[in-house]
Amino acid sequence: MIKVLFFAQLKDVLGTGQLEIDEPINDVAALRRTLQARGELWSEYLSAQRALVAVNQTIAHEDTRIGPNDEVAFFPPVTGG
Amino acid sequence: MIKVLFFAQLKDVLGTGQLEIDEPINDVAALRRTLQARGELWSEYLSAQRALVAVNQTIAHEDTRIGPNDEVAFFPPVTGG
Amino acid sequence: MTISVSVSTQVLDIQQLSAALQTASLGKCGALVTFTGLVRDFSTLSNVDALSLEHYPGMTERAMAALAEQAKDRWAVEHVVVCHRVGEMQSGDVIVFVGIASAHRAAAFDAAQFIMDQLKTCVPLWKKERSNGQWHWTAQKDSDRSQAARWSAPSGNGD
Amino acid sequence: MTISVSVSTQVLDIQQLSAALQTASLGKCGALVTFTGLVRDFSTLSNVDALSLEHYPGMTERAMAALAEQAKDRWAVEHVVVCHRVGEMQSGDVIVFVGIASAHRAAAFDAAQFIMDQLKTCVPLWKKERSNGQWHWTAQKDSDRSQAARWSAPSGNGD
Repeated sequence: MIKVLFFAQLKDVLGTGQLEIDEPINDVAALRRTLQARGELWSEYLSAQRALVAVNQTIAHEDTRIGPNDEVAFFPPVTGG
Repeated sequence: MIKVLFFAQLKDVLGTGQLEIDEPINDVAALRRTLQARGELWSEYLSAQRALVAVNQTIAHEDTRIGPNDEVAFFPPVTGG
Repeated sequence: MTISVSVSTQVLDIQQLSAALQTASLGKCGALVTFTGLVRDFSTLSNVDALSLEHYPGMTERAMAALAEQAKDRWAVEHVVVCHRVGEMQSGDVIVFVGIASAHRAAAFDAAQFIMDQLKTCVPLWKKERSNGQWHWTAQKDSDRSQAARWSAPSGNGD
Repeated sequence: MTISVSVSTQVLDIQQLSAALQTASLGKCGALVTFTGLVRDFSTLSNVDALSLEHYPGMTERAMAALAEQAKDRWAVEHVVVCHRVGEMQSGDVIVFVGIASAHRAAAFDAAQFIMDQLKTCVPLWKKERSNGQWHWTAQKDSDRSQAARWSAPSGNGD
């Protein structure tokens, strides 16, 4: 089971801040495709151009491996400071 | 009458922090020569290589004009901060 | 050598933060550099009447600590403090405080600028503003991206 | 827009100085940068047991004010504070404080570095250290001359 988190605009647009994925997923690219298949907003807002991704609280890339019990977060470009 | 000030190492070496010059002096270069004529230490420590000069509390150069009642200061490179 | 990072929903007191840095530095460090980011007056922006910051609890602290570690690897700095405010804020409130203590000033200035520039592109914090009763997420600025990018140049210093 | 410069024989309280800067900045300024120079522990130097700073009363303040004015002409800064300690000092004492408030952080960082770099070569202050009962005047460092010189390059910024 992979824990998936959404922050900021993504959370607002997708209407959820957290969900769980039970399917076997190998890497960030596969998780992104699985989530984008959920609908038009998901497809648009979770594109690699718009959504950054972190695996276990570290910035990740499309080929970063994902295993069971990992925490994966999607979020827009950051605007702190 | 020109008021001449010495600071830091110059004051220690020359043994005075202030003196007055009554002779007519036109510029920094002339004042420097007049003071350097006072002796070996004066000649050495007031050379243009070793002593900076300020006229009326603003950094000056060899050709800066000096008039009566001006305040001229000689001092080593600064080391504050 | 110490690193201190924190995220707070409470008002940040920069006098207290800088006093702690000064106390930690006594004797060893000749230079303290601090950066404080403040909420500007909303009235200068069109209709904005509130500001709020969301963050990713856990990752925010990890990302700030990673930047502090990078700064310590890159420059000869002794103490690094990074505090970020989250939640709703008022005009004049401190958003972020970065404090660096080092033997010499160039390292402290470079490290403080590096951390601020990187924080703007690498730490999971998101700003939103309310105007006319609606919250709007702030977009990342091009200038923030370019200021962060300059640190990846090979020479790496701020000169 | 304000400029405040001072020379003091008394202990400088950087919490009070930075609080005043923060209060002056409220609303208009998004960025505060401070630099504090501290006396390092004498025991790390060979036999040094006292430090003292001589200055040129009047010209010191004028020269610091001139640097603050140059910084305000060169960068978009709102408030500039420069305070320098003179006389005999203890380990841990503040020698110099520079505080800058501005709308954006790059201007505040550049102005603070500019003022410190120039202060080291343009403001009439002289440091001496006592070891084995003898006072020795400190020599100006080559690194201070080169750091000051970088600001006269045509581009003029610190990047």
